[in-house]
Amino acid sequence: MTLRALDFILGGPQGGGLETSSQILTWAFARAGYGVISDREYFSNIRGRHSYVHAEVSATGLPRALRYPIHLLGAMDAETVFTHFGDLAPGSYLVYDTGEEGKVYESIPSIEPELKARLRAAFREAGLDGTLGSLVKYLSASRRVVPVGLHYASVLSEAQKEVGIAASQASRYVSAILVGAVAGLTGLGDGPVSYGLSRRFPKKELYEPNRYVAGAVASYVKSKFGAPLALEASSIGQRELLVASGNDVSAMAKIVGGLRFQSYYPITPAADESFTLEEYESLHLDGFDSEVVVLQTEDELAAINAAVGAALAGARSATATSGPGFDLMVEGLGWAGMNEVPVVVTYYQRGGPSTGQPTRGAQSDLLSSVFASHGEYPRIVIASGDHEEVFRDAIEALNYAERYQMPVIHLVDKFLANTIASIPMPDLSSIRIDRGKLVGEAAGAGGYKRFDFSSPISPRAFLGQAVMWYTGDEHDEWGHITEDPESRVKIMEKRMRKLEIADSEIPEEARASYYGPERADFLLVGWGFVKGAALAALEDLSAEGLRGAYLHVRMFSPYPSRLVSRILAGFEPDRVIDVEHNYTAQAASLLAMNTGFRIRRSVLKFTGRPMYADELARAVKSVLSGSEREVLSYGA
Amino acid sequence: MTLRALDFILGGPQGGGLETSSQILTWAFARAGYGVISDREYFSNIRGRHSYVHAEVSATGLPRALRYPIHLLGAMDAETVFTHFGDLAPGSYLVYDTGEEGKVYESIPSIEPELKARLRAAFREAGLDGTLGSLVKYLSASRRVVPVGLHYASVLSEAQKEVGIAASQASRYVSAILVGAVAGLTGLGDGPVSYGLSRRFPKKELYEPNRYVAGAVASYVKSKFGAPLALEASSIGQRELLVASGNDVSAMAKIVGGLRFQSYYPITPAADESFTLEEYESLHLDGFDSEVVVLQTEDELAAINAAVGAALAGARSATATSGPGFDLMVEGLGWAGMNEVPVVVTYYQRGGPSTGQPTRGAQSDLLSSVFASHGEYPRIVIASGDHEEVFRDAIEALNYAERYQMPVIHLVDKFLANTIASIPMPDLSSIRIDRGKLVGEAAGAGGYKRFDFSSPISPRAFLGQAVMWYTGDEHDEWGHITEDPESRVKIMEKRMRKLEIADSEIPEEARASYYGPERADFLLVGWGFVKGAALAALEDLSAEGLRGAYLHVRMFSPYPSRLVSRILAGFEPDRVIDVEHNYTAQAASLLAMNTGFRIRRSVLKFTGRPMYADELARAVKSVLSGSEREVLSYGA
Amino acid sequence: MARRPSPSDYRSDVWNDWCPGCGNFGIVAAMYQALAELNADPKATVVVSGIGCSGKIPHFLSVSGVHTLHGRAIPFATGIKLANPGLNVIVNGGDGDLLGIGAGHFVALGRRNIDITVIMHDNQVYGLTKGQASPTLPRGIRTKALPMPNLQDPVNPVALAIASGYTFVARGYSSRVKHLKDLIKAAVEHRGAAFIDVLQPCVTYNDVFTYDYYDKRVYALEESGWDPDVRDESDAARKAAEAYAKAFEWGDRIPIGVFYRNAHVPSFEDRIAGRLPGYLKVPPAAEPVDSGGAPLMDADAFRKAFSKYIVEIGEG
Amino acid sequence: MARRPSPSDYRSDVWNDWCPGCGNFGIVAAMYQALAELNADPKATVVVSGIGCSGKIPHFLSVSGVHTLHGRAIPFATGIKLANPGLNVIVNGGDGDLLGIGAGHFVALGRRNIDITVIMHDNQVYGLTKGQASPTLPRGIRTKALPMPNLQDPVNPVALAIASGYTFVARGYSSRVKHLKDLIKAAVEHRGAAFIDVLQPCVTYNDVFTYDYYDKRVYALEESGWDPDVRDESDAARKAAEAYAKAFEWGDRIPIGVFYRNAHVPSFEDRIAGRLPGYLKVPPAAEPVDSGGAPLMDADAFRKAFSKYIVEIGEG
Ligand SMILES: Cc1ncc(C[n+]2csc(CCOP(=O)(O)OP(=O)(O)O)c2C)c(N)n1
Ligand SMILES: Cc1ncc(C[n+]2csc(CCOP(=O)(O)OP(=O)(O)O)c2C)c(N)n1
Ligand code: SF4
Ligand code: SF4
Ligand SMILES: [Mg+2]
Ligand SMILES: [Mg+2]
Repeated sequence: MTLRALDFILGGPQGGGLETSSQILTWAFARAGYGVISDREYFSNIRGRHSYVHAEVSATGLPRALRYPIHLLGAMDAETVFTHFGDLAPGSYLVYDTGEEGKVYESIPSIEPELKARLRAAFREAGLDGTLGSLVKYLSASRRVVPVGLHYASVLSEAQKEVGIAASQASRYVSAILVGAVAGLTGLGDGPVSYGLSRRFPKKELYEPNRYVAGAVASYVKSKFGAPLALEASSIGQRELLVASGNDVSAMAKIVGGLRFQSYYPITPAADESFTLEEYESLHLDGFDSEVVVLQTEDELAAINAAVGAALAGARSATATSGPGFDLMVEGLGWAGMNEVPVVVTYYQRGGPSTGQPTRGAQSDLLSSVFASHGEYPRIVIASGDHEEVFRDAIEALNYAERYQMPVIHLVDKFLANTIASIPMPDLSSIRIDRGKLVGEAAGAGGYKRFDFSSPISPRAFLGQAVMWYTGDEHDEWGHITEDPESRVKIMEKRMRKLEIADSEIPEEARASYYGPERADFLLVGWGFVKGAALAALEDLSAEGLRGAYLHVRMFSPYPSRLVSRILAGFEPDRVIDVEHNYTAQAASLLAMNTGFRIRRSVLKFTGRPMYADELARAVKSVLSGSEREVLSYGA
Repeated sequence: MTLRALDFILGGPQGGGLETSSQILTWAFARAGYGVISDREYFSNIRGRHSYVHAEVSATGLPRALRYPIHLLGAMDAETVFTHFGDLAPGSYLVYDTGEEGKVYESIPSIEPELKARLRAAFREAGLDGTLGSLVKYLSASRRVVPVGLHYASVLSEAQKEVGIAASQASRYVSAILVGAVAGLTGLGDGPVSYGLSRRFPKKELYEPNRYVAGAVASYVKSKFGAPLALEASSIGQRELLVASGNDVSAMAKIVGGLRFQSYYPITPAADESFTLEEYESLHLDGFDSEVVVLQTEDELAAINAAVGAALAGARSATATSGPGFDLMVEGLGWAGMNEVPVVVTYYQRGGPSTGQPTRGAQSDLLSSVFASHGEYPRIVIASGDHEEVFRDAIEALNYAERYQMPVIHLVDKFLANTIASIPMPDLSSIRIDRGKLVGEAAGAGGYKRFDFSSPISPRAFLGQAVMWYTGDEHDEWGHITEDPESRVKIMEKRMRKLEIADSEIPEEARASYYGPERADFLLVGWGFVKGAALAALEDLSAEGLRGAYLHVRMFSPYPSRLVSRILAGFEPDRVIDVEHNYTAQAASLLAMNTGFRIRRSVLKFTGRPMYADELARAVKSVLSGSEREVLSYGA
Repeated sequence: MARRPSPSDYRSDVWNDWCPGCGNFGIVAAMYQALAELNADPKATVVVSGIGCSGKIPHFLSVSGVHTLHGRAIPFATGIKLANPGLNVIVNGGDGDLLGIGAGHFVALGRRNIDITVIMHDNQVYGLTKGQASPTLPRGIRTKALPMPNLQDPVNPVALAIASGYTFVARGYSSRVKHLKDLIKAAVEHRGAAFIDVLQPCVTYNDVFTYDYYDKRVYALEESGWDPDVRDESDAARKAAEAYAKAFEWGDRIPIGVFYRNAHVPSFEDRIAGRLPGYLKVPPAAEPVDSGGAPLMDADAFRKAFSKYIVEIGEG
Repeated sequence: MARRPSPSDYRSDVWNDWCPGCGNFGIVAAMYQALAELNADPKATVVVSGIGCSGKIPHFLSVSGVHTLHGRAIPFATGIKLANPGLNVIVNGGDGDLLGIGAGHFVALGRRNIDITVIMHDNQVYGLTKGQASPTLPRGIRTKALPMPNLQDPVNPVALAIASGYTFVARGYSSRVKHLKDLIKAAVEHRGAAFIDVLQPCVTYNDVFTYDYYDKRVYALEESGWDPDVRDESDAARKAAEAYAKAFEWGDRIPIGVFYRNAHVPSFEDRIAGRLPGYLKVPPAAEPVDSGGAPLMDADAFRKAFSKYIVEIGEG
């Protein structure tokens, strides 16, 4: 019996090679034609705290959500087992280090006190002595978990002998043990595994020993267990896949979109995008040249204002940040709005408020970004729901900014940013670059009015092409200060009219999408990374005969009010369920503000961990049978 | 025939003594038992640009709004007449300097180009030659305006002779000319005028010559015109009045409320509050001691965070700012929310976006303050509608902050901040100081948990009283970082529950007030400084048989949803009219978000000038006869 | 402009609403003159200002002007300059603007040595908000609008600029217009971050540091034989330390002129050019981003550039 | 604590999750020792930190701790200290925290000379965000996580502190724990703004400025006969200029110890006390604000205090 999809978790200490295992396996599964999605969870810590990767591999499609319980847990250390044993499905496999069987959870300092307290209760109830060994026995006996015990030290000392890795470096090969164990249990072929390894370790000195370790473990496991978690043959039918995190997809898209300037101040989970841009700052392929100034500023105040300055000079310009940094950009954003500056802020949402959960996900910055900065000015706010949307939206953000001459906030959540997914290669031929109304050097001739009132969107010249003025004060057509009340009405209307134009030009279908049968019995309303879980949960529910649909909101300003109202009108008010990664149901608030429809039921999660398809499906059922508010909290 | 109320404008160059005239007259009218309200309009400029004071004096009540047209214009210079001649009612009086009759508007550099363009059109149409003289003649002939021409230079040279003021100082007495002219035309007694003068000029050397000039002008005018603008005897029946600006009222209230620390960075129109606090930083009267550290910081980032620090140490603490400064406080506010810090931000709204109209009024910072900072945390947002509300609210803000352990934003608008009004003496005996749950030194004994989960509001100890921790990261009961998902749910709920407690404890009647007959035909919904204009307009409309009511929203978080819904339910949806000083009807958006009721009709003003009772009344009539959106723009 | 421009060519027709007699008039006059003598292309010259009385200056000039936010002129200027290094970028800011709320950016610009000229209007007060103490007002001084003497010590702008790494550091005086004009020219011509602290009497709020005060005390460094130039790179630290010490001369004699100049530090633009070979020739602002509405990057280039992210499905 | 406290008394039971071998361990060890030797009251001691690896330090100490925002530790500390000058307030921050995003506040604290001790964890990188260049990393250096050599010049923390007006300026090294402990004690005992730049190897990201690098180069100023103290007020400028120059000594020999100390500048708290007579006795944090729920101010006091705003209706 083969699987159509597999969910597994690999865990270990931060900095201990976990990412390596996960990367190799992702490449390997993709190489073998499977779809993969994997979420990385980690503490705000550099080394030592527990980190894990939760992945789903699918033979039938490109997966977009994760599920519990899992089929397989690969543990680098005892803490991983203590943390995740509850995630294991009956009949699932647990790869662990038999050398750690004597470890007691109480003595592991990196386990947080709250988890320890829960472990204490659980161990007491199960009558266990606190050791890893006792836990493994218990899992095997009472939960039908199959222990795949390996003595990591022996495996490695074997490898020392066989391929001569140095004793001091041995711990670096624990990642290969996990790779091997997963390959063995899933029957992943040698070819894909070697492919994954060779991408990770292009140098032979590293590739060889890693391949040796992985290979040895794989054959041992396969021989002993017989690839019980083998996937059916892939029916996905792609020739190639793009395998990347949301951060990287955004960076690639910005380069395709003609970005020329990005300023940033490091912050999790935004900074990875800028690092990737730095990596590609200078591209000279035949026929294609692209150089991007990527500037690390002294703070986010500087980042936004430098990006705005660069935009004034004519560069396609952006910055990327997350909550705390965005807060510092608020004033600069208002200046950009006032001065009709095309600038993009890629906003990676993480858990708040304040420093909050810096390495965990959330969707709790919607209202604060839609209403950021005092006073009133037009802005576009887009939110992406998956990697493909990130690619499109990152480019469209640059287009909208220049077309409507206003700041664009592109919301991405940490889930998406750090999740690695396999997606089809983007279709570049369908992409347009829109720079909006430009006058260029022609403006230099007569007197150039930057804010010419004759139409809401005034033709734009860059600094250097004409003499022009800008000011954050209210201004006249020339960009000079004016306090005249009648002028004020005119320019406020000119500026705000641009949003109406955007509202009329950007199809509402591009701003909200409906997924589901024409007549469904209930409607989930969500945004951002909820999309994947919602669609997956709906599939699961429809298998149980519950016909639901999903309304995915992709733009919050200008809000697709007509379309959303129309869709909502097709549902019983009590059969509309808001699904979000926050506490206060922010998107539902905006929906109410824009349509007058108040969604009364919600499924919310704000633990910093993503929503899993299974828990969402369960919660939806509770709501359908009367619950008003379901708060999810699954996931370590 | 005497007047029940008088509206007048005094105008002149910024820095030219206008405030002096206005102050003296305000005191004088109040002294004579009249109610006064006066709004000052000025450019973002130190010297030279046109500034004016628009005042209403009432014999029958304490006025709360201004009206056009005016009965009297007192002009220090020709620009004032060019700017305001259209404001004059038929039969009104124009005090001006005959020495300036030859002045041509085109040659006055401080007149903005937009106004010049309008003057050009108006002068062309009326066939005038551009001089002040021609305009005065025209006003007199075609608009029944009574010119009160005085040769200011002669008046002053007379005074030089009579009371020996130095020629170089003469221009300083132009303010006294205006005082005299207004006193003369209104028949204001010598007593009140001398009282006003003596408060402004406690030193004899200045008092005497000013009194001479004002007296001479007053008798001349009275003799020539016979006090045509005399008010009827006051029927207000107060023994004493508090005459102060909103800024000053807020400062006084903070001192009464036990403020101990205020940090600020100068910004219009907030800074005046802090200057007043500085003036009263050390008060030692018998039986009453109050010392306030008033700290001018290097920026608003420092201001909010220093205020938060002071609050942690136990001081009642606040900061005051306006739009651009508030933007910089956003991150700090989130930290305060996360850490349950009682801190007050007095937020003086001015025209935005960005630097906007720094010295003009607006109510356009509502949404950006209600949703300021990423993530979700509870906050209280109050908005005051008049000087008496400012007094109450400034104290309640300090109370709420400590009672609910959360940041409180107190919204005041520039109109209110800079408007001087006469109000009854505050009733201090009705004021309570509420410090919330304190444990004090007792906490030092055992281990103190700052965020004890046993109730949403944990007893508070100050730094110095116990060992405790704070962090902007998500934390446990001790204030130590935790990333545990279950703990996260608990503490998010603990924090957010406080807002529900506030919602249940603070009577909705204190958060929204209904003014009007039990059954009215239409409802105005407003907030902040709209209150005065709305109530005045309703009076005017009811004289025309239109029975309206006013719903005044005073708290936006927690929002008084039940009460507001109940009131709205009593009206035809099309008879509900939103009235605000902004473009996007922000309070209506919040109302929709909180109640699902979308107000479809609105009267908005965003020129930076206050709403006048007369224009509001007219606009309401237009709306009642079908218009959906009225944009007001009266006022220079 | 074919003919040599005159200072008045650089004057806009916006009415200048500074207080009569304000020291800012001397600064703007020096700018008109310096721009004329530099034969500055008005389109290619960008004056970036903060918020304050000083912040209004771009509106009075007929070159491009960007009147930014309080304290943020330097970041805006940084973005403008780095996006188009061909522009001549001059920052005008108040002392509050640059050394109070903007001090972090002030330090950062020194570290980068971007080819930007910063002209600080040093009036020791916050002019536009009505005369509060600015970061350059000495402790214990009580100017007109202060309720009490100033509690904070001043920062020394010249010393801070040197400590921050500016490679051209000078002080001017707004009523020595010709001298100031020469400083501005030299600063603009210097390739790197240049700073001029301009003593600027505020006639409305500063009744301590008045024209009279400065007229009596100011002397030109160059006339006293001061040599600001780092002639040999290895000498930079010593020269900087000397200039640093000199910066504190204040009292009966107040030096104006160039304190320190080091032409040996590569500008930030040059450093970027070391990484982006096309940078100076085709700067970001000018580099094309599309070809007739299509992205420049086609599927092929995408595959080459991002091969790292592409997995071809196959067997090994 | 009746007995003399030991360093371990100042240790909290929160697990310390810095990388094994991190220089921060030396700093926190020095703090445990310094607090013990100072016999610091844990309740009256407040450690205020920014965000970064360094920012976690309060959680490892059993005195009160306020872990604030990136770059803002100084403003928080300012509010805490001014509200209750009786507290002993110590700021710990990263180099990015204090000299990058927080540089404006860093300068401002120097100008105020508030009695706060600032300990900077100088690892030349942004530790917690994974090794980007911090403001103290020299140009051209490429530490482990950098894709290219650093483009920006470093700021010299000691020099900047002197230029900003700190009255106690020192440098320590995290693996000279005893020496650092003595510096911390001296800084805390100094009445005024004290700054210690602590060289702190980041074993994960900084492979240039390592233990090895410093161990070879570091020497103690006090052993070389350096006299940091301003003995006579009039000598302050000269001493400061000398210390400023000394700050740039870096290379084969790197001085640690006290560079500059000036006990003659009144602390900000003393300046406030000059305006608020009760300030030091009953600080704002302790001054009562109500009497049994009623405001302290009654109608009478209100009338007296605010007579300026009150108009009695009458005839003249
Ligand atoms: C963020 C922010 N805070 C405060 C202000 C108010 N403000 C306007 S100008 C100014 C100070 C001006 O002083 P300075 O920078 O010295 O310039 P000057 O007016 O003296 O030329 C301030 C605080 C503002 N515009 N923005
Ligand atoms: C406003 C803001 N921007 C960015 C960040 C992300 N961030 C966290 S720590 C850090 C830098 C840490 O470097 P440093 O201050 O040198 O401290 P270290 O970790 O090296 O001790 C940054 C940029 C943040 N928390 N807040
Ligand atoms: S306030 Fe001072 S700096 Fe501002 S314009 Fe007037 S004189 Fe000049
Ligand atoms: S990253 Fe560097 S500074 Fe941070 S804990 Fe690790 S070694 Fe220390
Ligand atoms: Mg200034
Ligand atoms: Mg660091």
